[in-house]
Amino acid sequence: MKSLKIVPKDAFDSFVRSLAEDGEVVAPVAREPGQYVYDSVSDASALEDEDYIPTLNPPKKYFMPAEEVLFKFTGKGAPTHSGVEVETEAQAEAEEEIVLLGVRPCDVAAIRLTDQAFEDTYEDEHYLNRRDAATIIAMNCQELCDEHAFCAAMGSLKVEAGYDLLLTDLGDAWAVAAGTEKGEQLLQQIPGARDADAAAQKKLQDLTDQQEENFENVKDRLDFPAEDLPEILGEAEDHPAWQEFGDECMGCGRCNLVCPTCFCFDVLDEVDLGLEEGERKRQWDGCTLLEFAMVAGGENFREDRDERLRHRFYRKAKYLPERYDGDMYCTGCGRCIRTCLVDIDPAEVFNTVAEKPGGEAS
Amino acid sequence: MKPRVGIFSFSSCEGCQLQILNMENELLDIVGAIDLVTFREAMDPVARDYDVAFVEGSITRESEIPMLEEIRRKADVLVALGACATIGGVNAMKNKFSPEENLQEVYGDAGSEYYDTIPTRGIDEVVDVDYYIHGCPIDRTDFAQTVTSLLLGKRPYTPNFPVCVECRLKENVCVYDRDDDEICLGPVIRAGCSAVCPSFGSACIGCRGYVDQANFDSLIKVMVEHGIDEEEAKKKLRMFNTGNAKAQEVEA
Amino acid sequence: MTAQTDRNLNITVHHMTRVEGHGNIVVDVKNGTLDRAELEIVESPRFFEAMLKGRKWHEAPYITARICGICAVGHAQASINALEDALGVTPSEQTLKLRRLLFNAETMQSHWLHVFFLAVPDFLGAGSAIELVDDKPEAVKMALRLKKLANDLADMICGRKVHPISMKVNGFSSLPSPEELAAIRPRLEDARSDLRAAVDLLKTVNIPDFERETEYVALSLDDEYAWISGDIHTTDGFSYDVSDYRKVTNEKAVPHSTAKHTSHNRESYMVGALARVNNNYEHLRPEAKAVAEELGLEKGCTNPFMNNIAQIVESVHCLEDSIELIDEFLTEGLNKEDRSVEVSAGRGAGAAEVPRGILFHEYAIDDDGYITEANCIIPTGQNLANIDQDMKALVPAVLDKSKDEITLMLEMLVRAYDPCISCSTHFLDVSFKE
Amino acid sequence: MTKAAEQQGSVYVPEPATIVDKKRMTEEETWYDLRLDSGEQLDHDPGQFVEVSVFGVGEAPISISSPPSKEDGFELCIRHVGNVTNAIKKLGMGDKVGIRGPFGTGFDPDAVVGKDILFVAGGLGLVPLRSLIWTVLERREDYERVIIFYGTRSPATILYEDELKQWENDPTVEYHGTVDMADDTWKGNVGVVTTLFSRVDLDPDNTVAFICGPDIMFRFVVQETEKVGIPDDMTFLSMERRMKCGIGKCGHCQEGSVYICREGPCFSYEQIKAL
Ligand SMILES: Cc1cc2nc3c(=O)[nH]c(=O)nc-3n(C[C@H](O)[C@H](O)[C@H](O)COP(=O)(O)OP(=O)(O)OC[C@H]3O[C@@H](n4cnc5c(N)ncnc54)[C@H](O)[C@@H]3O)c2cc1C
Ligand code: SF4
Ligand code: SF4
Ligand code: SF4
Repeated sequence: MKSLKIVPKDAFDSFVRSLAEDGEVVAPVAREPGQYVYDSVSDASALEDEDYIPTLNPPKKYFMPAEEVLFKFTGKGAPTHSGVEVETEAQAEAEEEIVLLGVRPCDVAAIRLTDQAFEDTYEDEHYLNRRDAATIIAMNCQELCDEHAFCAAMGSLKVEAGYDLLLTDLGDAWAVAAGTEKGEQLLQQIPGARDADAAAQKKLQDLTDQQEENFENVKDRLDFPAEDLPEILGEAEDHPAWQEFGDECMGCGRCNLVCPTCFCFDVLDEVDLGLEEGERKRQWDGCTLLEFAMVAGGENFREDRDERLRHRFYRKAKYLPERYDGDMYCTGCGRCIRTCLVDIDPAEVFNTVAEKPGGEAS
Repeated sequence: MKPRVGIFSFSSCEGCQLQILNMENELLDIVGAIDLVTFREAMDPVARDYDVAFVEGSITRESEIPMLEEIRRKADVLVALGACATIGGVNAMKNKFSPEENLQEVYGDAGSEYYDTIPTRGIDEVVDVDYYIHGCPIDRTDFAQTVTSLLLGKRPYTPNFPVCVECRLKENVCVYDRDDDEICLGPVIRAGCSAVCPSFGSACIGCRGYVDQANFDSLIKVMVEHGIDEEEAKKKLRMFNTGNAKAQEVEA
Repeated sequence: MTAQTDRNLNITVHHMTRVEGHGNIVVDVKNGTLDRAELEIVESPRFFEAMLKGRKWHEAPYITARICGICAVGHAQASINALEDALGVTPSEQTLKLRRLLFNAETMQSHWLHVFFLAVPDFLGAGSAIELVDDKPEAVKMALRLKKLANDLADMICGRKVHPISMKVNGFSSLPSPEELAAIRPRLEDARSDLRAAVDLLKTVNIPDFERETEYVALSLDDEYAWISGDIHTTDGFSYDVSDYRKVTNEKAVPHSTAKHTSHNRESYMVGALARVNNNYEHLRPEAKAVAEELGLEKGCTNPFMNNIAQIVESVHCLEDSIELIDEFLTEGLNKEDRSVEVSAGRGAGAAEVPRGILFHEYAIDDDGYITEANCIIPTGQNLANIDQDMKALVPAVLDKSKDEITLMLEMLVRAYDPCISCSTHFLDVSFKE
Repeated sequence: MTKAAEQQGSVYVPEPATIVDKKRMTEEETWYDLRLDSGEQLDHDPGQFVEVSVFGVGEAPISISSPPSKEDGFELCIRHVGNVTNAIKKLGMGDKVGIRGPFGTGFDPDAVVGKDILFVAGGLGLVPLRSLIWTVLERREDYERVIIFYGTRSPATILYEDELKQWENDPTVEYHGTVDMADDTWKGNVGVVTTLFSRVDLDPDNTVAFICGPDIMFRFVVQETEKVGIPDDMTFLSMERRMKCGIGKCGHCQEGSVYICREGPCFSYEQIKAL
């Protein structure tokens, strides 16, 4: 049984302050009204922001930065200088410890999904080392953040794993549940934490029921259970709606870049002007971008915008779920909808292609 | 042997050459890696043969054409430097008037005999161009990257994705989500500038030219939703992009 | 004068190097008599006035910055000043100070580029700064360090010195952070010793001994060294409001130049660092005055070659002023301000002292905010007539020298003005036919 | 599990390797013999590939062309088409490249013991197949017939000419070559590779086909194998996609639920149809 404690808010705040003194603590903070980013904080006040909506970029940036050096090389590596030594130097092994505070359920779900992809067969130590150095203090959502999110429909509202600690707001105190061994240990260190009494248990149960109720209509954002998506998409390859969505789409890649479960990247070499030092780096990439699937000779396996857009949705809701035990690679966080200038909304796309072109449901 | 490099200039503000002079940290490395034989803005000329020619500026006069052709003949590699050369740049905004109108309206009767003027165009409308360094002005790291690529014998990296990509990588608040009335061209404009304009509170005005497969219809719709009319939207798209073939797509 | 009475001399320097833009020097001496001494401007005209017509008011600073890469900040500012005049906008104290800091950066970087990289090679007998890399590596590195500092300061404020980004009507669209300000301050302090070394270097160079009296024109303020505001003053004792700039410039077309020439009280006048020092010497900071004294620059100097020295003096002033401004920002903080603007039809003129001298922009705007008329008069354009006059005075005085020496001297004279030819041809006085 | 998967440290850091021999094969292709500087063997399966780095230029996936039995290193055959592949062209004997891999899933020679083996190679497609062909020939007695079809654009673009002669003269191998466009020197077959199907009688019940070549070629070849009646699960292909990592992370080569670099590049036609 995982531990559950009750921590008065001021005690929790001093706990966060002490964490921030020892290392980096980051949480969603408003850069402008309604525009949140994960940034360094020194206390727990970010948890009290009632206008919160998912951050511009997901917390993934702490495990897989937008741009990162894979390794450096020295020595004249250039092909014009033959016969010289090349040294490779891996990036720093041990990463700085970091605490992610106030991670919402959708992002907790996403972190678990990217963990799974980076652990698959070949371990990506760049991601996983940073991931190991991170502590996730998650926070339940009692109400829907905005009209774009559809987490409950994608099954990512209820967080069962992927956090070290999970907070639920009891008003003057936090209910803090441990999700991992690391979380258990941390929980023991919080001064002023007490065991949950019957009243607190009851309140927690009420909140859970209330949450269920509050999110009831969010489930309706999809016309069918999310688990049906792989099958539905399997039959919708030639749906004429793809063309229509493709005509609207600008192929700008914003949806990919802000998505917490997109993890594709491009790899580039850079060298200094003396041609003696260089680095290989990777950068976030997006499957909606024109050259994503282009190969030598210029052949492009997804030449048109509609093909690329379709690929993105298939990857989220068919290809990766088929690969990973049915796990949906869309959490319903709504980031791509908020960023898309032509309002392409996955839930709406899925509902549209689930209908037979004639109109009746498939 | 170090490649002999010439830097040439046609109609422009010379800001791209200046960007090269402004690479203070790298300048000595550049001078060490290449043999700079012509760079009028910074030095007296020493030689007339070169392997690589960087050409700044657009073609606006009949008399510039043979000069450019001569450069092309001599250079093994010709690189267009900056928006004037790559896409026509702001110079091409004058193309909305006919050459006759320009002369008459701007110079009056007195001036017309001194100047020949033709519709402004990027240099690839006149000669073959091997590589492009985009931007008004060029980005300094992009120039360095191009030089190292040429030294390594690889194709310089030219992104074919829009500014939005770099803007999201930097986690900017999108111009369209800010409370000013700016209109951003980021979704159809080629990246490579690290989204510098949106990052400094402004909007992308399109200096690096259009990406391939730009969806003008959708962006114009977006711009109209954000409060400008269609004509104004097209005008914005054309600010830097009148002098190249793709400009016609905006009209269509 | 020791001119050889029967000498024939024909000098043509095509596309002179180490200046911005394309210009030719043409000198013709027949039988010892000067027939022609002119700076021909051969830059292709770019028709900026046509470009501006029908564009929205707020696009003017972007478009006009592209007249000239080296004066981009100056054009943007003159354009903004004209628009603020036309729209009746009064920018905040903070904005004005930040603009001044930006102008300090712009002036320093431009002056240092010009003095160290374009002019000094002449004094040291080199074809370019690149040739100096082997001879005087420390001096070159120092110059690069200074220039980079000024560039970084400008980039920090406006995003990019060549074609600035955050300079807007009624404020800045992004502000430097306290961390950035704090980080650059020690670098500015360190620059004092570099600048000291530069002054010592300049003390050793030989500035040609040539005097010619002319009128000097600059912006002036009562209480500070003027860069972005003030009235137009001349050393012949005239004073005008900026909106009356045409009374000073009196442009006329000349056959040998795509740029028009200007004149006021005499055949020509001079603008730029020397003109500013001659008008505003008393407002220079004490550190700058000390350097002026050391380098032999006095108020009322009539040697155009001393313009380079005036540039160094100004850069000392800018450096000290920058440190003071940054300290103010660090204590008072920089705050995001409301930049909103009410648009209505109007006409406005703006001036700015860019490194090369006084620059004027003027626009008319209609009710929808579209530009209907534009005019712009560039410093180099204003100096052209004066350069011609200087050449006419200089050539007879040095006719005993070899052709190469005369040519070099003429080139040095033109370069001393730091001419920005790419600017000078791009605006002409035009009203549009509807 | 391949060696790379067991490797300690970053999977993105290549191992240094040295070019010990190289030979120009055609205008466009060069053959290379490489050794890992560690002295270890790649330990690959036929059909697998490595990621080859030229530092400062980039990385490219290249099939391993030598059979696993080759002692001392491995061979590649590279067509010079772009940044990395042209940079390699400039390297000489003794020069270093970086190697990661072997990656992907190759062809399994054990699974087809006792079968008639048909190889269909188009152009550069011979490179990955060559590894398997030699493996099969090394244990010739394990298989029934061995039939090789090889088509190229022209006589000038034929790869591994010496080895083709060897196969042609080998009585246990039925070798058939063709070119799309002949020249004066060419005495053999003219026409696309599918025309070779009419030259042999294939037993649909006991033949497995291994096909490798450009995308467009394999579409036509599969029509032929289907016509013959070779079942889809007895037809194997190697696919090419854009690849940046080679280990199923970067996403570029994804087709359906598989990453070509990891579950492929070798697939049965049955698997491909499902993608
Ligand atoms: C599993 C697998 C096995 C392979 N095996 C082999 C093999 O054994 N031998 C072999 O030779 N190849 C093989 N390939 C193909 C090889 O990987 C590619 O040819 C190689 O990746 C090309 O890399 P590059 O850096 O040289 O070319 P790139 O520089 O990436 O360019 C590739 C091509 O695209 C064009 N191009 C790309 N971008 C641009 C642009 N912006 N503008 C203009 N043109 C552009 C180039 O002209 C060039 O033709 C294999 C591929 C795979 C996936
Ligand atoms: S954000 Fe919208 S317009 Fe851009 S690629 Fe994604 S779906 Fe297309
Ligand atoms: S696809 Fe959109 S809604 Fe789904 S996880 Fe990605 S960003 Fe969020
Ligand atoms: S600010 Fe402009 S470039 Fe940045 S994301 Fe928005 S539209 Fe794209």
